[in-house]
Amino acid sequence: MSDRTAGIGEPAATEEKAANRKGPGFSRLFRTYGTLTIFILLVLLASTQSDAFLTERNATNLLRQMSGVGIMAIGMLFVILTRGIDLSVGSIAALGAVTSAMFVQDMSMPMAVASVVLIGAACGAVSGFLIAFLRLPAFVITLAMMTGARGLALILSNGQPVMPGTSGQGLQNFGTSFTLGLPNPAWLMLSLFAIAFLILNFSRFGRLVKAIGSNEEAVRLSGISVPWYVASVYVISGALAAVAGLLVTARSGVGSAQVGVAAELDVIAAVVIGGASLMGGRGDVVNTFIGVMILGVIGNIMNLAGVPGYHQQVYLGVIIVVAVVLQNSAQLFRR
Amino acid sequence: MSDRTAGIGEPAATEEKAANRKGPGFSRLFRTYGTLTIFILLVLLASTQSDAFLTERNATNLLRQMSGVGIMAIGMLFVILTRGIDLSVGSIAALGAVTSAMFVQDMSMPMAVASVVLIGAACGAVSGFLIAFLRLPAFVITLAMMTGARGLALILSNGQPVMPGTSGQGLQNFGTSFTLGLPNPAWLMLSLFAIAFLILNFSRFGRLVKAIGSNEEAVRLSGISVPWYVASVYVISGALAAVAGLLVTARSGVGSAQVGVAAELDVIAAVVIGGASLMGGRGDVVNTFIGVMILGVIGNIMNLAGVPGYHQQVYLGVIIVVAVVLQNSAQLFRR
Amino acid sequence: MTALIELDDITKTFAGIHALSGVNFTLHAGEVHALCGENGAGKSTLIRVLGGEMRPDGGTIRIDGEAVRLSGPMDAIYRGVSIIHQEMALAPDLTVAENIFLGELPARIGWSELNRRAGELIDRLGFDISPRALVADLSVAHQQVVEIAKALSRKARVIVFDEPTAVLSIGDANRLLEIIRGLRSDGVGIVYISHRLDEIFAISDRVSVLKDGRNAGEVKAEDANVETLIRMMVGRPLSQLFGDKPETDIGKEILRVENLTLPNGVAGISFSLRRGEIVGLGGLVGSGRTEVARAIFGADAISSGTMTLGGAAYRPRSPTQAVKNGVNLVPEDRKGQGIVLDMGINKNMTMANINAVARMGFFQPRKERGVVGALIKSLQIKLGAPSDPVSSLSGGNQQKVVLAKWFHSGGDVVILDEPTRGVDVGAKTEIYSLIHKMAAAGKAVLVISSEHAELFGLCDRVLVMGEGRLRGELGPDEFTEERLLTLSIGGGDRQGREAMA
Amino acid sequence: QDGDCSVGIAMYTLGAPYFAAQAETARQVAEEAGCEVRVADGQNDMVKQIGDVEDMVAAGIDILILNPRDAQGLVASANMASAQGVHVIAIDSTLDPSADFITQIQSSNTANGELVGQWLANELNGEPARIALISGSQGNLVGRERRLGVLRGLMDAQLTSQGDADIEVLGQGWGNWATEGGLTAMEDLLTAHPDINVVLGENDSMVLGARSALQAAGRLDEVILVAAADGQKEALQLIKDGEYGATGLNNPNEIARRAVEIGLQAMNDELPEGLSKLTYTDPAAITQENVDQYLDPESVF
Ligand SMILES: Nc1ncnc2c1ncn2[C@@H]1O[C@H](COP(=O)(O)OP(=O)(O)OP(=O)(O)O)[C@@H](O)[C@H]1O
Ligand SMILES: Nc1ncnc2c1ncn2[C@@H]1O[C@H](COP(=O)(O)OP(=O)(O)OP(=O)(O)O)[C@@H](O)[C@H]1O
Ligand SMILES: O[C@@H]1[C@H](O)[C@H](O)CO[C@H]1O
Ligand SMILES: [Mg+2]
Ligand SMILES: [Mg+2]
Repeated sequence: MSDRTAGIGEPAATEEKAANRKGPGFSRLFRTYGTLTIFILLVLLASTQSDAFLTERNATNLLRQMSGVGIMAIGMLFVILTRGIDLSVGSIAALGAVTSAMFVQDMSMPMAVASVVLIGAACGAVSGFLIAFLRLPAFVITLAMMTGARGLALILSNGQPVMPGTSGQGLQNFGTSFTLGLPNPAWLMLSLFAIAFLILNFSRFGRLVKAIGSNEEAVRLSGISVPWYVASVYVISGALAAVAGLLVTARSGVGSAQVGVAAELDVIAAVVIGGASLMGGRGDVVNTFIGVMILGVIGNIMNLAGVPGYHQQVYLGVIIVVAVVLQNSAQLFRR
Repeated sequence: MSDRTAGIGEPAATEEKAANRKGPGFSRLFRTYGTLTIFILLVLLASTQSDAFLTERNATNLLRQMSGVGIMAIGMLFVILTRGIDLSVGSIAALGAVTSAMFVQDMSMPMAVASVVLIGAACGAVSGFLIAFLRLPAFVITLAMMTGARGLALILSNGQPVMPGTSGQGLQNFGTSFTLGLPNPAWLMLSLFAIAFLILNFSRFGRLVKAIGSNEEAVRLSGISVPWYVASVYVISGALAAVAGLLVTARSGVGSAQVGVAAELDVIAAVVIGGASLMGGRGDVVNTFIGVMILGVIGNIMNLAGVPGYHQQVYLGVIIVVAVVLQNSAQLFRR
Repeated sequence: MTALIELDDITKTFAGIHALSGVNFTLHAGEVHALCGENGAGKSTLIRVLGGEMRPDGGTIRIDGEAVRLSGPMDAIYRGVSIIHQEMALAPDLTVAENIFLGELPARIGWSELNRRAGELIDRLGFDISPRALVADLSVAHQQVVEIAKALSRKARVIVFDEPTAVLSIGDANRLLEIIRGLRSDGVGIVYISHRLDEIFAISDRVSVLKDGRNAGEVKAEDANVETLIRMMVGRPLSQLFGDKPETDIGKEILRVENLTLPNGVAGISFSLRRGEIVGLGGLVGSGRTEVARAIFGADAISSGTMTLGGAAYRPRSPTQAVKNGVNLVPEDRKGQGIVLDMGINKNMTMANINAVARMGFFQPRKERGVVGALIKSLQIKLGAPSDPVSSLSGGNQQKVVLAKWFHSGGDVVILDEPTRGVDVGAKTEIYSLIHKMAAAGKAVLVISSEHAELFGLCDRVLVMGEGRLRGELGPDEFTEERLLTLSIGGGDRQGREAMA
Repeated sequence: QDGDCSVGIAMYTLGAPYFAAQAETARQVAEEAGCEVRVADGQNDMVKQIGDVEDMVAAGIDILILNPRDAQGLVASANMASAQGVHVIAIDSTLDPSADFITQIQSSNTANGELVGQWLANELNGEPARIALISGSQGNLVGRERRLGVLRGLMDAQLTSQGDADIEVLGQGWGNWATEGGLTAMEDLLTAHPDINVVLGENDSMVLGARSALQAAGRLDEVILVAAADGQKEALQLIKDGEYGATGLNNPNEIARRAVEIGLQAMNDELPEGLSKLTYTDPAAITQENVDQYLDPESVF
């Protein structure tokens, strides 16, 4: 058995596979750059529709406008990677918006921010516990959290917008000013995306989150405590949603319980346009960011081009479909 | 196998199991009667909270109020059985509400109704085609349809309530009157549930829909054209959503594009509370009906008992969680 | 006599890969024609072509001498060709009867009629399964029976079995072979694919071998023996299937299990494992071997009993605790439980011991590359690049990745549940030598297998389970199929022989 | 002169007839004046509306008609637009007066409420008020002003005429500003509290829905219907027919028309002297007596 290394039990197939198979190679390529392609196409289209589009001011606007959705999309990406879904982000954002306006009145800024993040994380922990440890369906649990957190935000604020008062000036200054030419909310979003990139690609946590979405049982039988990881992604999502809510308060100067109604749909759409699969295991940070920007550009250009309100909704629907078709075109063509 | 012929029309029952294995037997029992148990508990609780609850009038209200959600839940059940989801039902209901008010003005009643149903079915067909034949993710496609159909309803109605005028009197008469002591909308819902029961349990179509959610590949390999079935469930869901919208017009006497905002969440919650699994293959008509009633009773009793608005949302969230925990308790205890 | 099926010069390529090139295959009524070959040789592809699930790129399919173009699975079924798949094609949420008639349910279903007809078919196969049972509640063996009943319901004249026994214990496998013999005498033509060569000889009239998508030869079963078949499959003789058992010192006892009782009927299991020892665990399907393994690994709950590990009390509440204590499990269901298919080979390999290649929760890429490289080398895994997804590997190599994972994690006790299921002979010998390496490294190895030859060739002693009880233990001098079956069935020798027949 | 004038209309929602009509009138008036118009639908989302304003300013509008989602939340947006030289007019919903804008045009919910409350007190004529309240959406400030306005007016009128007040709000339902919402809310209220004699809604749409519920229950005759606001034409028709009590005047078209006109004046440097920062439309309770003054079957809303 001297030559056991030479292809016993191994059809010469695998080497060939890597070398020759164009299909999956192309598909992989599109899976990686498909979102980018869609984005570029959209930008090209947009710049023919309005001169205002390719201006620095508009780019700045766009980044700032999408900062909330972007931050929530990061958390949602983690959740979706584990095959989950989080419908509660919009409501938790509302809770974050309200509590941040309340807390800055009596606490130091860092304490206030930390408390807001903690509240969001706690909401996420409740959902996460029920989903991960009691194995209840994420859709319904986070739907319940969506209802509950919104109710809580309304109760806390008594249904009234909460004015942070003069003590909230620091927060509002942060929310409305620029650093190195970019709005602070945009910086915050970009840094969180960068951190998420590092975590997802280079950390034990990120890798296992992805693995759990692909095959939870295999991960469990590798000796890993799957429920902790699954619960964690909801904690992250909740914390980030609260941050998104805090940003709204920082930008607008008022803490409102009406923040983020139906935001979960935008956020999920952005993540999926970014190529993530709701069946788990597939998705990455860079494409999620591009997905967020795609969604942003769609709305932005329709405003710039003066598309009337109701028609915007119809176009939005059509463009989302086109994006998903393109996103999946590699797969479609292969068949 | 002596008693093989017994239990006609009972696809799910297996004496073998009930007899031999207690764990899963109990679980099956709860899977079948769990929803009912939750419903009964809730009714008992409700009747202690308000004297008005156990009145004929209130029962009638409840049935009538839930008729729209109930009808949409039927379609959603079919969709969910195939592992899909339909977020567009609320918007298609709006389209149905608007078009029915428009059509009764110039068409005979049967023609108008048929046209409305057709429009809903057409929306469903578009989603269904994309989901079933191009294998695009249902969540995003129906999200796009949700946006698009709402936009269409708004454009058609110009954002204004559409008054069916005197020619719409027939529709309104139907919507507001009683037959044999029950409101007509309730009758409509109950008959549709009955038809769905027959289809799901006694027709090839129903069994294959269930089979597809259970193991699509198996169905495909049996030589069945899976995409047609998958597309069909969205057509059904769309058609039923349009009917639900028509009912709203019939009840309220105006066709409004605001009908059914966020209805998809109620509808999905009802189906899941009814024990259906979002992973497909599991769910039945009777429990879905009970799920709809559970959701209805929750809202109804809080209104009757005068729970303040904001708190209602928090309670609703908690009760949904409790229902899902009970629903899954068999599974939880087994572990 | 015209052949029932004639496949002539069939070619099929997948994006550059020649899965089949010019393959010929014939099948007559009333014969069993076996199809052999290594993992990835093209067996499943060939029968997908035959079953109308794939259109060949070239070649002719003749049924009853008439050239046909199959438009889809239904077309093949209509012409009397039924396929029982490697991955079972049943809908678990539906009943047995529905699954049997899935492709031909009437528009309006009459349940009593449907159940009656299903019952007749199951009776004909000699099984006692309620037509109204949910498939999800059936054992794998019974699910297999449903598949066969499904084929019978379609009045199939050709039934193709793709590795039907891979998930069956020997007892059930034997019952299946009995069914196949019955079908053959009814004039049905059978194509039989298996990696178990003993079965091939037990059942088939003719054997065709595929290698790299080409015909590597066809022989009459009575003219061939294991060696000739292996030579045709692998391209050269394979002197020793089980390799040389290296002289290892059997060391101290490491795991002791006493009176282990589980909630599902497994009870009173007591045994111990020593370092350097390879112990087999045999028995029929449902005898509870997998469940014992999972309980030791902390994957399922324990009702009562005690375990000690290295002398200390051991009662894992999760696989995490088991792994921390150095107990590892290679699960029986590779794709479902062993690997993350669409993740990189490298990432799968380090998953069970990430801390060795990470610091403060972040990976050290160089260290990981080193570990992965060493594992690939020592396990001789054939792959494109270490970062390719595991799904790009053949079954045998996938199994090696699972083994590599636990090689790397460095536990003291390794439990291997059906480690060579669905793996071709070549890869098997490599896996055996890996198992030897594990033992040589001082680990205690427990091997669960339904292939008796494997247990005997590999193990120092074999524990036998039956109906949730440990029925006995065989030393090397007692390694005969008869002894093993006698123990596992729990009756006298007569019953054992019957099951063998 | 096309291109010389660009008007942005930023509505916080177009998802209700009132706002759709308001935006439509503003558009018509601006287009008649030869302006290019863009309308944005904030979809009830403050963040979206902030973005809408940013986009419109980036697109180069001269006049911004803003119906703000939040009085505080849109302050920064209004300031930013003004700083870019845009002439900002706030309509309908309140924008905090600290913001930089020309004027706010709205109806006075307090004044309207006072009048409607008075009318109701007259109608009840000493009978105690047993009210089913149908509110719009939770946390909505306009709704709060409206219900409190009417209750205040009712209380004051009773005190004035009887020396005491007997007002009981038996329950509050939520109708989401919409007809079908009012219908469902009324069904539950009616079941829980059969003994009501007044339905008070925060807009006409919901009271119209409540009316259907009362009709179906055969209770129409015993109950007075009043809305705190709008003057929707369907409600006005019923008022004329004597089947609906009263509603507060909150004409979306009037508000929109005046806003655009003031915007154009500002652009042409023709603003009237002493224009105050808050412009209320004239308050009125529309009742059977004065309904002909307001009813226009051809109007959009
Ligand atoms: N759908 C497909 N797409 C791409 N390649 C495929 C596909 N199906 C099979 N192949 C490739 O074709 C070759 C033959 O595969 P096939 O499944 O027929 O092997 P097999 O002989 O059945 O192996 P095993 O014994 O492992 O089941 C393999 O290289 C495989 O990777
Ligand atoms: N006939 C059956 N009906 C229902 N469930 C069964 C049946 N047979 C087995 N099972 C289930 O599957 C388990 C099979 O046990 P287990 O997998 O541990 O056996 P094994 O000896 O490892 O067999 P295998 O060779 O299949 O791995 C049983 O405990 C039981 O839960
Ligand atoms: O004035 C409007 C309308 O009444 C609308 O229907 C709800 O919101 C108010 O602000
Ligand atoms: Mg195969
Ligand atoms: Mg096993």
